[in-house]
Amino acid sequence: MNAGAALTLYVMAAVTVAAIVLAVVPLPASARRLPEAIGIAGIVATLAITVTQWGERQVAFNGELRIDRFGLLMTWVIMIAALATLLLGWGEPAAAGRRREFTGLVLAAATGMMLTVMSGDLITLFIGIELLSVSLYILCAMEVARERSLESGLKYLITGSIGTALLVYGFALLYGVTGTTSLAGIATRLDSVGGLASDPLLIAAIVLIVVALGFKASAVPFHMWTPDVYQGAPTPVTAFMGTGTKAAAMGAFLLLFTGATSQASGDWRGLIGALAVATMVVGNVGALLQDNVKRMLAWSSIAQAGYLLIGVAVGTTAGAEALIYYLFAYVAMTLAAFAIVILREREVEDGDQLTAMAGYGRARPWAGVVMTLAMVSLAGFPPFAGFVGKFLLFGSAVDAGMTWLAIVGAVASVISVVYYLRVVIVMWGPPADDRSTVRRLRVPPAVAAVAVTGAVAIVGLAIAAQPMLDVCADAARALIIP
Amino acid sequence: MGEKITFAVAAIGALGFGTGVVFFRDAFRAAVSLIGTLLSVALLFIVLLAPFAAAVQVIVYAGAIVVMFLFVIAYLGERGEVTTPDRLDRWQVIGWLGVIGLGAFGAVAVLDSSSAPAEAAPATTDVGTPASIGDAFLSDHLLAFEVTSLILLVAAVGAVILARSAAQGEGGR
Amino acid sequence: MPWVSLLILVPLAAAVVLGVLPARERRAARGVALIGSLATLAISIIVVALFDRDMAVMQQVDHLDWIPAAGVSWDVGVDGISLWLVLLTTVIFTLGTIAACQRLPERRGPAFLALIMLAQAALLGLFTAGDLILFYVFWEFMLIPFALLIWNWGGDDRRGTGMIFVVYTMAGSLLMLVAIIATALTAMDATGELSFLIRDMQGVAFGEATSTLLLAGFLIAFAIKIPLWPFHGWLPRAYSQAPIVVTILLAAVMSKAGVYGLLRIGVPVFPEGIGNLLIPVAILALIGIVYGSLLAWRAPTMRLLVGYSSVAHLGFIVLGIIVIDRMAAQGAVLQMINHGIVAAAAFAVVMMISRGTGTGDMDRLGGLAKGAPRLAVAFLFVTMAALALPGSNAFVGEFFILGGVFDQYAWMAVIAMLGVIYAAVYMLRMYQGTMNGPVRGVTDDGRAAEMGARDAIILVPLILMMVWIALWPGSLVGATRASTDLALAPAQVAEGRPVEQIGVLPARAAMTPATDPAERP
Amino acid sequence: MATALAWIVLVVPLISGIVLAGWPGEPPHAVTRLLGIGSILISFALSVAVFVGLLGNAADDRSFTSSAFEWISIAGTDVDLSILVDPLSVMMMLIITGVGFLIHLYSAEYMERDRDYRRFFASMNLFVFSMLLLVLAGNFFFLIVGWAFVGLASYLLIGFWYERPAAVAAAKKAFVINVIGDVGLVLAAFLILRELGTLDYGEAFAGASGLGANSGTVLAICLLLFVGAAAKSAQVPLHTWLPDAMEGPTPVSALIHAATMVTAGVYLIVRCHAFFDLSWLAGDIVAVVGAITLLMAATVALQQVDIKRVLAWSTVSQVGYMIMAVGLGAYASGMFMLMAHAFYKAALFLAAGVVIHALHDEQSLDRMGGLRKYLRVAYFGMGAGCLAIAGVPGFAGFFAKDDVLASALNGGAIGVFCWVVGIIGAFLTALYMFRLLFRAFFGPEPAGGYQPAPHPSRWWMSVPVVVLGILSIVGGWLQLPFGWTEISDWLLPVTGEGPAIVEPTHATEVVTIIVSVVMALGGIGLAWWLFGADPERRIRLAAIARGPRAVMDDAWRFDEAYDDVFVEPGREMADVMLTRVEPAGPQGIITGTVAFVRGAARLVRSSQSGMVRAYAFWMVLGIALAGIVAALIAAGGS
Amino acid sequence: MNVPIEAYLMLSLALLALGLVGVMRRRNPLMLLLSVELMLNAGNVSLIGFSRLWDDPSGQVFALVVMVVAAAEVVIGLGLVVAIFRSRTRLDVDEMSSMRG
Repeated sequence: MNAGAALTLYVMAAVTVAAIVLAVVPLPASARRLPEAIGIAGIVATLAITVTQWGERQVAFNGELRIDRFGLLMTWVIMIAALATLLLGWGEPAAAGRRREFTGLVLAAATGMMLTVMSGDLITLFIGIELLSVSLYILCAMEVARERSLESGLKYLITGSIGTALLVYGFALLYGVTGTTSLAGIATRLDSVGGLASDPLLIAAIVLIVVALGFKASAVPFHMWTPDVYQGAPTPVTAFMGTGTKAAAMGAFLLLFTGATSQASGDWRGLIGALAVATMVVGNVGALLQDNVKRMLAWSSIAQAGYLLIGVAVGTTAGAEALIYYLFAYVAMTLAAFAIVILREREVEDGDQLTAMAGYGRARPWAGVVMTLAMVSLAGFPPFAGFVGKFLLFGSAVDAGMTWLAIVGAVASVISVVYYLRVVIVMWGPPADDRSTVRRLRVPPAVAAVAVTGAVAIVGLAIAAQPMLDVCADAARALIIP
Repeated sequence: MGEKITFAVAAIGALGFGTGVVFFRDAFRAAVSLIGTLLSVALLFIVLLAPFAAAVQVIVYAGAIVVMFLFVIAYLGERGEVTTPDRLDRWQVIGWLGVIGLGAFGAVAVLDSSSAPAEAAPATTDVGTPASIGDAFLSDHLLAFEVTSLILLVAAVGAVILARSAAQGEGGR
Repeated sequence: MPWVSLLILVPLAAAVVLGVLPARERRAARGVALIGSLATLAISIIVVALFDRDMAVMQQVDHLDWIPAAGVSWDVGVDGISLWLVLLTTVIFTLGTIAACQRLPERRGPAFLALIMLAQAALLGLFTAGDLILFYVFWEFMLIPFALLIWNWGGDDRRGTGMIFVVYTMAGSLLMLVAIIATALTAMDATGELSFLIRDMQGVAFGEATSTLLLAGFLIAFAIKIPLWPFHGWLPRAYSQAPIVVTILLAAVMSKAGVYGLLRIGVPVFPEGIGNLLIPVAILALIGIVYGSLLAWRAPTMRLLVGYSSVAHLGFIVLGIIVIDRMAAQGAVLQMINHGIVAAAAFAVVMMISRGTGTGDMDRLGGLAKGAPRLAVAFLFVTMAALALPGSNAFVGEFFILGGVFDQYAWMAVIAMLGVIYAAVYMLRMYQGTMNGPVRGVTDDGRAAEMGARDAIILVPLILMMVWIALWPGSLVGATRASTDLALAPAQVAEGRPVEQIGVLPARAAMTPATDPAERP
Repeated sequence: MATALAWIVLVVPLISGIVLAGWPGEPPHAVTRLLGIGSILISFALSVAVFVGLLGNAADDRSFTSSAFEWISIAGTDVDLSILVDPLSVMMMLIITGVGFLIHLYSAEYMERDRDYRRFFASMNLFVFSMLLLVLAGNFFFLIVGWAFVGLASYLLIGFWYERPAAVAAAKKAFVINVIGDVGLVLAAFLILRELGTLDYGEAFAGASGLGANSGTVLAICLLLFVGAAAKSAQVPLHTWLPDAMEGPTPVSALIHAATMVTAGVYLIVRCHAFFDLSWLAGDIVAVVGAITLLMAATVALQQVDIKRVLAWSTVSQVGYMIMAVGLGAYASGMFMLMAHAFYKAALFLAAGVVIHALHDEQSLDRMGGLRKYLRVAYFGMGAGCLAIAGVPGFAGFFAKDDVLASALNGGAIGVFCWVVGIIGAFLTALYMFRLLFRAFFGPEPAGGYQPAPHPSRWWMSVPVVVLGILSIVGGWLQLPFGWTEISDWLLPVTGEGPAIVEPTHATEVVTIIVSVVMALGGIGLAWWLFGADPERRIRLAAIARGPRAVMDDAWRFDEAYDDVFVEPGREMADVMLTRVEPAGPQGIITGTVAFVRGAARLVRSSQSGMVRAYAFWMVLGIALAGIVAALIAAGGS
Repeated sequence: MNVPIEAYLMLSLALLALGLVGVMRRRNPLMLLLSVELMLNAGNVSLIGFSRLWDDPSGQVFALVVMVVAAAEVVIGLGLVVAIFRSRTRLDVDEMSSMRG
């Protein structure tokens, strides 16, 4: 038992509980922001701890928790997303009156995500995913006064429950095939027992797990909840779902496939590749005709999941490395975009409509530049982080002999250019007459900070790609269970 | 032999009541039917030498959860089953095809598998006793145990949030 | 000094400065833009001055690792193929900046100039990149400033046009990205080292099938950018809708990106593949020559006429490169410069006429020479260069392109000659239609279109360059010889061309053949 | 020394042309004249000096090349900016600068009242430079450059009055047909470059024999060269531009479209005789084309009413003689006729110009008559020219044509055919030229007389007409039948002596002289009977052979045929491309893809029904599909 | 184990399929949740069956965790259903489709 290794989990669990408790306890007005403060402190502490823990793998809770470079780096992605979500929700009028629960629930979800990417056991993995899911069901529905928020929560819950059931079933079959719930044990058993790699039951398990995780990552055709839920949920929550959940789901993919069942990669490479293809194509096509920016970003997140899945489908550490890099880039781009959407939402009615963006680049040039950077980078234009990520992902696909994946990815990216650049055109175009400056607020510094940091990261990750890649490569290598 | 008969009874019960859950028009009946399924499954657990799981199944599932369902059904009152034509009728075909495909695929997977452990399962075992389960929870699966409590906490908070909204809605109307 | 890197960074810096300038600072913006472009021009002249004509490989190389793990680096330099394109870019952009400053858009003038600077940086980067990924970066990045220029300051159909321009180009180039990656990874099997440097890939024997496949991937991107028939759909739209200054830049400089890529990457890196794609590409180029000429003949507006004529002219250049002949290739390099100058001048004339008469419609104009005799003379110069009158600069390039083509495939040269004849027909249609005949479409005999001092600043340098090249093309061609010979040699060897046609014999025995990527586990 | 002077000869008109073109605004006429005419005078003087210099050398020491600098060196081919000074080029220089000077002088008065005086002289000087470049070029590349530049100058001067749609159209036509010729020439150069590896005259001609006599390559080279020659020299079927070119000012017609440029084809063939010597077939084709042209054009000339058009068709016909001659191998005869033709045709055009000028731009013969009373100088020039061109003994045309025909009779079967055609042509020539003379200068004045009276020209115009008239008489005395062969001797170092060279013999000369004199006099007599003696007679006879004459009047309907065969179908094809192919093909790629993707997007959207149960359907279907995919992969893998 | 594991698996598969059918057929949101419970039970049957097969407690632990999670989801789900459908006349999830496309 190496309890110190699990320190991050303790910290996160503690701040989560504290935030939730503080949400229930009546607080004086001066301490209104205490839950957020605690949450931010907890996240910062977690990030600090991960830095000190960077090194060889440590194991806690008899292998239920693996503290290795992969988990730590993925924790960074998740914590950045959580931190940004808290900042984006800072003073969010729509979440007024629920703010304290908001913090606690975001922290709970972040804890679940962290648990997911650090888990060394199917049960822990399952609990992590459920913790984040349950938290997000509530977060989506948290604007209880708004019908769409509730609708989004219920849709997420129903489809999510089906996903949960399938995940349970898939895990059950995997357990049945290998006789253990430990990821390391599964890898060892697949390695040692001949013929197991192509066992039909294992294939069934893989199919169900792929489906269930594909659901969480919004891969086509399990993506259908995504646009509705993203649109209906409070925008900071949408941002969190788009980034944190995606990261956790991808982490689970990597742990289960590239890590635990790499011996059976012949069973799942083609399957996940097909999923990636469908996701890239349908996601990008679906985004084309959207007039709501949040909904468009939802479709875009589907498409991006497709690119990310390439990194899983290739089944190599190079793929994992590219995936992790792209996750960072993706999180930066998405958060920057959502920050601008939130900014606009606070200024005008229906601020998430594309028409509301008309002329925004002229009204707030810095916001226009941030959004342009985010869109252009999401579309994969060089020399930004999105391009480097795509380049690495396509490279890993070609290297793994799956050039077709890269070609489909390329074609799909072409489609994506249309809707990403549409935002840019509208932003820099003439303002719509009626809503140009309905309410011009002082820019909330927290939101601006997220936007600008995201924009800086979009450029910085590309320029300093090499140091970042070194870290990602370390993380990817940690996936392989020796 | 007794095991086989028990299995048969439990299986028929689970599937029969399960069909009821799916096809009863009345929500109340369906919920009651679910209790039947859950009890049948609990019986299976006993056959599988998992008495602790069976007990939890009866107490938590059949007891607490379904009761909650019944409360809600009662609260929402007699809205009845929807009788308007189903706009998704034509999609049903796809769904059925999917279910059949899934079933066939699953059956093949199950029957073709050769992944069973080398030595047969022992006739008796104590892995399912409350003691050994408790032991497992406190040793190998301590973390799962702890985090599960967090899920329940979150669920409670969620219930509070939603309930408060319900209360507000009540007052406002 | 890392002059070549500065060549890219100076306009980039100018773009950044212009980008943060408030929209009302029009005077300051003009100053910054002019200083930026003139400084870039000066640097390019230094680069030309330092150029060693006898060196075949890239020189004045600045190398900096960017993503060493992925084999990607900042690697820029010049060689005989790119040298004059660099100078062309800086000259044309200087003139374009002057033109833009003279009539700065009312709305957000500084941003307009900033985007032009950005485009210049991207194009200079493209022409100097020695690393395939860097090449791709500039190739794609250039779309952003051009698209934004079209979207913000273009014609009535600017949105759709800009979108088609970007998306169509990207459709090709993203496939090129896949091909780039595949190329580097295949080369890694032979060299044992992952590198995207073009010079590291040259000399790797990919095997005929692989080479053809990879080249095809690149060719799609090049074909759209060039544009090769039938991939030119974006061109008439973009040339018609872009602000005219931007059209000048598009036609003069950006249109060279595709043919440059063909000669910089396509031919030298995939010598074994050229043989299989030579005839198909040449046929498309020939169709483009005839087709572009026919459409130019009947085009309703001047912009479309020059635009379609570009399709035809670039067909000649493609032909010159793809037949793998030293004379044709050097002619093609020269013709890239010539076409840049002539297209810029032609669109500058269109700009003046449209501005002075308010229309670019051929059917509504006529007889402007009466009021604008100086413009008529300048236009005549441009017309004669555009139709490649023997003795003009364009003829030099065309003559040696077709001479080389005739050497290899006489029938191609004969068909291409149709384009030469048609060029006379459509260019005279444009010149006579607007300048000669009874005065039409204007009330002042066209005096408003007359070339003033401000216009002369733009047009006269272009005409002087035409005259210079016409009088002494050897001054340019001398610098291109070594590099083009080197670029062609492997393909010539692979094609089994007689040894006396080959400039330098490539040393490639040391390389081990690479395996097909599909065959690898 | 000779080459240095030749460089100056070449450059002086260019410089003056550039100065004139670049002059800001319109300079005083005196300045324009000084520059425009003076430069040509200098060139002429220096050309004479070069000629005298060469005369001082031995016959085999009269060929010099001079290279200014290495213009380009590309893929092992070096092209220098070089000139070749030899008897042939010197002869051409003298004609160009000499006749050119006279016509420049003439233009000073003729163009006096034109708004664009400066532009006219700038263009004329450009032309002289281009023509000199053409004849002086030391390699094929610069031959082509000069060749195209004269085309450009011709274009500019035909379209000099650019407000007139007819002039603009004529200029374009001339240019485009000339480009076709350029293409032939360029292809010939490519073939030479490919086979001989050089564009240099000396090396190419020296290596020509290596290609093998009568080989396909040589034939191809010759025919491609002839395409160029035919386009420039208005030979069938590329002759249609020349009559239209009369839209230009008359001095232009005289200089470019009569005296010099149109004869460039003759020069080209003589220059490249090394190739033509090797292919009898090529030579015969050239000769037959020349023969057809001379006859066809002569018939058309019979019908023309426009005074300049008569002369234009006459030019086509006369150049046909020259082409026929050089095609047969009678290079010296062809060059001799070229020179003589330059004199008398220039005289004819300038005289016609005086008439037109005097009648205020009236060109129709129908509104002329009895002009000899008013315009004595023109009458002299026209008369001398007509006598010369008709081949009346003693005049230049007689000796030249006689020389050509006498040579032809020695040219084998084809030669005899050509001789017959030439004799018929001689008869027709006499007929149509004297028709012109009689209708314009004799007979009654047109109804209503001249309002105002025709004014005689001043000395600027008179002097050239008189000088050229005199030259039309004495110019032929350089080469007389029966042994006085100054031209042949002068050109001997160029043409050389070989089996392919055709020269007249005494016997053929005797036969030719007799027959042709009879024909000429017969033609003149018929013309007198028809047009001179009784002006009413032609009206009475108007009904005769109306059909054939209509065809002739329409110039054998070449223009119409070209319109039907090339221009209209081409235009239609281009229109189909623009309105059908482009939207469907290249644009269709875009619109089709956009429509397809848009349709797909609508499909995706419509599947997103918003109903959570539908999402469950898709998930179930997805699981099934995933299972199938996985099963297929597993089956494929095992 | 007298009853082969395949029998348990087939039973659980049937339960899973039943649950899926329920999810697709029923428009009452409460019935959807009930059907999900069926599917979760299917998973649990497999888990406990495999636990018996391998004689390993992890499966049972997993099953217990699933039960807790199911309880949590039901709590949230019922809360949401109440919040949404309290004010509506019909219990029909198909009405819950204001966002689509």
